[in-house]
Amino acid sequence: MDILSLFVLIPVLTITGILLLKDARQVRLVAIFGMSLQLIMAAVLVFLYLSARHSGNTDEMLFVKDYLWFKSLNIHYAVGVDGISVALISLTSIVVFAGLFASWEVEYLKKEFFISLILLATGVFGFFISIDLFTMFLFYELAVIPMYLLIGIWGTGPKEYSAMKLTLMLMGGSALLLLGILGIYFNSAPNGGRLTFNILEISKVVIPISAQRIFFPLTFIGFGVLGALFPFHTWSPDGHASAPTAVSMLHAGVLMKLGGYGAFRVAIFLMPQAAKELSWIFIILTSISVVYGAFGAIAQKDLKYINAYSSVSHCGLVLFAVLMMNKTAMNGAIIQMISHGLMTALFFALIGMLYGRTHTRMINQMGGLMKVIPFLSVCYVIAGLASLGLPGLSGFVAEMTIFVGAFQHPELFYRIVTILAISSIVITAVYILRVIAVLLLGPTTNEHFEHLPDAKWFEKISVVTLIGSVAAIGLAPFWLSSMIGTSLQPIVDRIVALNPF
Amino acid sequence: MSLGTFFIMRHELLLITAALLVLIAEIFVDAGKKRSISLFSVIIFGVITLAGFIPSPTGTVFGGMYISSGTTLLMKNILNIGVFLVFIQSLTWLKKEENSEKISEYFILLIFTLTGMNFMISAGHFLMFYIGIELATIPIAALAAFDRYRNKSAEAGIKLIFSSALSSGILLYGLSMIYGTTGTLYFSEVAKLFVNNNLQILAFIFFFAGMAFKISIVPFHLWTADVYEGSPINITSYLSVISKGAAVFVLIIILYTVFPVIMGTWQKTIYVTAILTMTIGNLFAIRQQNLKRFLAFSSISQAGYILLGFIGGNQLGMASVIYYILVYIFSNLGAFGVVTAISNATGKENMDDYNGLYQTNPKLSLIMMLALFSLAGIPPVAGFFGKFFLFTAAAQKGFYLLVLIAVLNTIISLFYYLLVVKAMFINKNENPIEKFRSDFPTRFALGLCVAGIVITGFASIIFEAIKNLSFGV
Amino acid sequence: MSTGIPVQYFLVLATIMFFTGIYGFLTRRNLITMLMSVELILNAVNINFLAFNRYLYPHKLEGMFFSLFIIAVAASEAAVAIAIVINIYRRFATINVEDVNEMKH
Amino acid sequence: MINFSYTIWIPLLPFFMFIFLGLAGHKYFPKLSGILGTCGLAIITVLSYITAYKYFFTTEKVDGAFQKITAFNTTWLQFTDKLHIDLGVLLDPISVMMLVVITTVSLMVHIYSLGYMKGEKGFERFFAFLSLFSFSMLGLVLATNIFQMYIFWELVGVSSFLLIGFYYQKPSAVRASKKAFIVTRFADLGFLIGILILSFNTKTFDFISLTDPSGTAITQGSGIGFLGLSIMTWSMIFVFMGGVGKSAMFPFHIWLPDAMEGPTPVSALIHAATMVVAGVYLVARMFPIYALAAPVALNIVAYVGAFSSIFAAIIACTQTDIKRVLAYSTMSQIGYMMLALGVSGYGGHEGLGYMASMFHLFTHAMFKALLFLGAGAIIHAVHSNHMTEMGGLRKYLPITHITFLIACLTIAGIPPLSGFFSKDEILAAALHHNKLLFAVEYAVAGLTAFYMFRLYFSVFWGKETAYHHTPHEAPATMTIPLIILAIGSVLTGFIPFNQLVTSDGRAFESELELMVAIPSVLIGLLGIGIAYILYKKESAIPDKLAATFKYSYKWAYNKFYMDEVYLFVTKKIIFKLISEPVAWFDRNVVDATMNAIASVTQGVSFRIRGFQSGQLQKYGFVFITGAIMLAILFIYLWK
Repeated sequence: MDILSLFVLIPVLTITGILLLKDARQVRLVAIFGMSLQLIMAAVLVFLYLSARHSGNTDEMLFVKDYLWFKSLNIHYAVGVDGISVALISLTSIVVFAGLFASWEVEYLKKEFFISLILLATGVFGFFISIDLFTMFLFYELAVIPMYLLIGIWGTGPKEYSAMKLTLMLMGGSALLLLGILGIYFNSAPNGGRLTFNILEISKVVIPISAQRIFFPLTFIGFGVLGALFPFHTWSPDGHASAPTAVSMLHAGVLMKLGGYGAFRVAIFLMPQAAKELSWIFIILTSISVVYGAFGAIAQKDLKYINAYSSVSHCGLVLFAVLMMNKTAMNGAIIQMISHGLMTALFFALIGMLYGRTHTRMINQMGGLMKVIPFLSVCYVIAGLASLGLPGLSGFVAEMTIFVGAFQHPELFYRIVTILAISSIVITAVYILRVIAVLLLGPTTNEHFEHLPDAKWFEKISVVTLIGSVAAIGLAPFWLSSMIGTSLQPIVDRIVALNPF
Repeated sequence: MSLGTFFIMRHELLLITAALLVLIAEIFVDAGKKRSISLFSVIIFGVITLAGFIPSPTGTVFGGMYISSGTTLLMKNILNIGVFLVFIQSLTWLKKEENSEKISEYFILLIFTLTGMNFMISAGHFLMFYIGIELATIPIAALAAFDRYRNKSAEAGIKLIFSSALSSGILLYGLSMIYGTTGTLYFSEVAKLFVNNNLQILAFIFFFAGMAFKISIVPFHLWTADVYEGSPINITSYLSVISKGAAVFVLIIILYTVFPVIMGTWQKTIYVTAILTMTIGNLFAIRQQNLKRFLAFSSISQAGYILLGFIGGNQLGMASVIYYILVYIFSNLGAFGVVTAISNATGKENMDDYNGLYQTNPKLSLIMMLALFSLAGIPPVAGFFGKFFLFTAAAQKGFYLLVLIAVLNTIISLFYYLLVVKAMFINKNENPIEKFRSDFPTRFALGLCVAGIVITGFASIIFEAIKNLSFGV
Repeated sequence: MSTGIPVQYFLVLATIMFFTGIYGFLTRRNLITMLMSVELILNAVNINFLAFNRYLYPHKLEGMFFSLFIIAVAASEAAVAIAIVINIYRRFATINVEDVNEMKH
Repeated sequence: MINFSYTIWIPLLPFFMFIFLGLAGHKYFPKLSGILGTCGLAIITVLSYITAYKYFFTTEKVDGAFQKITAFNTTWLQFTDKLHIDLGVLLDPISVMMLVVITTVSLMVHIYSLGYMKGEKGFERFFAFLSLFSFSMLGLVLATNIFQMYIFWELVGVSSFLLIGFYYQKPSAVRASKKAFIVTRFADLGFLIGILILSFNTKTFDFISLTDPSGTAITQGSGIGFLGLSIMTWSMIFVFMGGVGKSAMFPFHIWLPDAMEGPTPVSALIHAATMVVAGVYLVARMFPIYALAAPVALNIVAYVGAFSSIFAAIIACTQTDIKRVLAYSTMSQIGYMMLALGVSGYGGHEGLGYMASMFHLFTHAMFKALLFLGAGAIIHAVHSNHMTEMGGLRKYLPITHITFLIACLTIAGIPPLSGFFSKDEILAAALHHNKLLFAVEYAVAGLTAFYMFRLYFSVFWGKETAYHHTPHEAPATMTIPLIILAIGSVLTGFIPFNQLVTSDGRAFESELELMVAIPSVLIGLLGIGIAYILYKKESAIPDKLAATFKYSYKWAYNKFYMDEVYLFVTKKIIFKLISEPVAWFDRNVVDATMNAIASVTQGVSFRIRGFQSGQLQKYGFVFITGAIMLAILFIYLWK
């Protein structure tokens, strides 16, 4: 058994364990045990990865395992990780861990809730470890579909509508993606030889440019839908608003990263020439995402909507940076994924906790919570500051890497667009501060809020884990950045080799 | 004709034997114990199903009118499995008082239709094909009208028999023109003499229309929904998987072996009809409330996806089609199994009745969800793999646009499958269907379906075996 | 070999019969009449087979046999159809096809 | 070479203090936090003084110039091979000078706060934030590269935000903190863009290589052009935008007066002595580039500074809230410093303005902190901010009175107090450079004397006001810092800045120019005189004057309606014209399109249901038609 497959196996075993439980009260214990194990595994993986790199292993992917699955189509179950996947796997473990604690108090159909949640996580883990397009796609869809039940059953508000919209739009994305993957597959051996789904093998050949022109947009939009690419982002506000806390956390925190990761690992890595040719179109779209999401957030009144639009903006930045196609910007994109994953999970966790106390998410119905529930409020402020890119927290590192990288683009157009994108940080400050000011500061407006209880221990675990991670990245970004940077090098080399500037 | 050649026809002979045994049993069993016939039949059929997997000689009989090859054996075995599942599922229903007199009829007729299908699949000559198709159709019409006292059942019967008569008339007219232009009805010779003139294209289209009727391809599908809704539920499931599956097998064999010359034409035909079938099937399915009718339209759109495997004329295409039929048998029978169980227990067949089902009958809901997800092509269940291979087969020949339309259609289909899931899991209901425990056969059949849905996908050996037995143009 | 009547005549006759059958199938409201129209279609096919066999491929008998089988199958088909029609009459008290439409949309 | 690596502890100590007090202070030692924070700061103050001494007096000069010493440097984040953010400590004359300023004022404020904030809710939080601020500010001035500066630039912004909003239950404080943050954030956007442009062209963030007069940044930077200005000029203009925001220059000054909602010690520390001069420091830090490669940008600096100083001075004359008067005075004085930089040249006597600016920065920190702390003492005693509710306080608050008077005299430029020297240098530099600017500054000098003494007389003299309870002198923790700072204000003027802090690190000779000094003293005295007449005793003249110049007074009183302009831009344009339409568009166009796809599908599904009519013969018809259509299609149309 290789270490990577454990990342799929542990959740599956956890699900089995939950299924076998007779006593519903132990469900969350088993779930948390399983996911803590997963978190430890992630730490072990990071350690193993770093030590392997340290000992001079310069392979593109480490811990590669390859099992032939469908021989006739050359489909393999192939796993392997580089620094990027390791980072994202760690992110996922952390967010899932925090998410479980944040959903400690779920009572309705508890067993099913945790099973669906972990199933979702399984898909995500599987996606990140896969280096075979088929299994990648399989895990991708596996991660999306539990969302329907999670939102539909445990959600709030117009949950059926939101769940349906979210599922269908994401599946629409994956439909395009399927086409893109098939296109890549059938062009994976232009010089004869065996067709393959293996990313590493495909990266050794050059897909004909005419095919790239067709399949790059399909693949990119396919992943882009999940990455909230304008104008395919509209599932996000409704979906997040209706989803239960842990689901919002996982969805915004992890699932949306699948989009960015895929766009980068599949669309751009495998089809760099078309990516370069067509990047201007998508750059425009992503810039719109970035600015538009931020402006959209200003006008919202529902906390979750604010955060959803903010996610649109931040995730837009990921795709934006990826399209800049240089190492620094891509590095920034990955860090942004991790950073946004953590802080948006933090946001949603806090919003869920606030909602659990005040029973409203409308900011104008709340006020002065700082005095009543200082712990949660302070955490909210920290999350906000991370989101608006305060140095010392992860958002700053990510955004600055993106901006510096994007601004190194040799063409003026891209630099000007970058400046537009940068302007979003001011808008972000506006809506974040507005929320903090209205929600937490000022006098306590509603007397019902005078005696709200502050965070319970499991909420504290959830929140502190996330804040700790955000701060760790913010304070010492170098190891993360260099871990990602090393792994980006071969990718960037390939892109540059195919697209001489 | 030596004894050995009989073994070539083993499947058909066994089936006929089984039918006769059931008939004899009918004579000797006392009037009060007729129900034991059903168990007897199922056991016999189970034995036949298992026997089908025993290695068997291949070759031709009747001067080439009957051909048995690895492919046909595979197809027959797949159908056997499906029929076996249908039989088990129907046990509960047959226990009902109103059916006690007709148990043997049910089995005999179904076994005969299956025999007809086997002959169709193994046909090497259009006469054999024709006899097979009629043998496979006419008894089903009688079965559709099985519930003598229900208006809908009679209506289903009449619609099926008249539509199929018309379609076989058209098909025969096409065959007569094939005969007129080539002078032969042997598949192998027709393939050589076919030259793609206008008359032959007309003949082909008429032939295709006849087959399309069986597979319920748009625009030849209109009977489907009414017949599915009106027939007894087990007949519906039989129609939707076995009948359709057999027709798909036959059509793909004939397209690949008889009409390779006009491949360009039939590709276009399939292109057009596939798009129509998927889209129309889906559009109609969205609005359905009756689950049988709902599944009818869903099966129409499924037929559209299946056509994607045809279009390339490649080996992968045939493999994916056969594989998909196998998956489809498990998935659709899983869904129908749940509908049957609930219908038997409560008589309810409407989607609204399923509201809140998960609260009372979680296992049934889960099986239903799994089956629907498989139909929708959601991983990790087998339907995902099936659809993926179908699309791959079409993409291999460059039909990317068609694949795009197909994948967009899967979104619509996902929508209505999710409607059922939503009804079961999310919708609230004051009076949900009461908790009940189904009897052993139902659970056994559903268990088999679930195992099939789960295992068929992951176990690559199944697909590889099918792939090895498939062939291209 | 009868030389008097050219093969085209048979084919034209068959075509006319075929479309008459289809027309009848589509327009007659009585189920029995519709069944008769189907028989017309099948008989048109029979004529086709026979004519082709006799005129074009006189050395083999495939067409002849085929039409024999068609006749046999048509008979069984008619038997089942009429049985169901009788049931329809019992249930609906009519054999007008337009009234048999409980299921639609 | 002397080892300066210990200097890394100067910023780190407050950082750990912040973490420590922030995490544990609330629970375990709420009372002790103040003492702890103060002790921490005392340690680094001592360290700073040692550093200053060692730097200025024991380090060898190379070629007669103070060297830039990188005492510590570590790569924090690698962007590309050449571009990386380092965190480190850069010692040069201005950073060492700033160390002294910051730690001194900060220590004073800490001590002062022990008394001022005693018993406030959130006492420990206050000290934690102060530590955070000290850390950020020190990190800012010690930055080895422009990106490090930007990092700490943001951090001082957020500590300022936290401290302004310290009384978070007071809506006005919350509003003010939000405003301060957003306005400066907007300006920082410019700073960031400037950094990006700069780094794109020079491929480095490092100050030493950027500001090397013979380095590539300066020698080649002026080449590439865009809209008629060189790229370097553009980047410097953008960078200056950051400085404008942080230093509350026109037009980003509007946050500063509102920031007075924070506790008074905070105003003294952040909004008078240290953070607001960060903009000046930034320009000074980048000065070689401004002077040698981007003269247009330098001119902009000068004019912005001049305009801000007179603009603020005029407003200050009309305000009645004593902290707001001081705030506008701060803005005006920083305008002075900016102007001084703007009129300076590089190297030798040309760099007189640079030296003057730094000099003024130094002296201003002392006397303005003193003024604010004095104001704090007054407010502490009277429980009001408004001059109209004060009067005759000299009897009740003797120490405060004396120290406040010293500060007022200093800012008015009365010799031999420190303000006289520094202001004199600035005027001299302006005179040599641009007569117009000189005239403006000369007027401002008079106005400054006037409004400061208007304040002084109204508070300590003027009408006898009846107080609810008798005002009493502040405790020793508060008065001691006042006295120390007063001494500082008196003495710092004699520090030979031209020997220590100059544009190129080399000492130059400058002497008092009597042609400038005498008129400036005179106009200061004139201002004091007018204030004396108007405000020494209660009189009706000010009201009459105000009535005479009704409109101009009203404009000035309402700060020339800048707040309203901003309100209009934010509320009406950003919110109403952009955000709401965007939100509307998102719901009703983008989202609606997606929903429309769904409803169209369902609509089609409903429309075509008649197709499935239930009529057997229609089915037959469709069947036949379908077959025939297919046949026609493939025989005739698409063969």
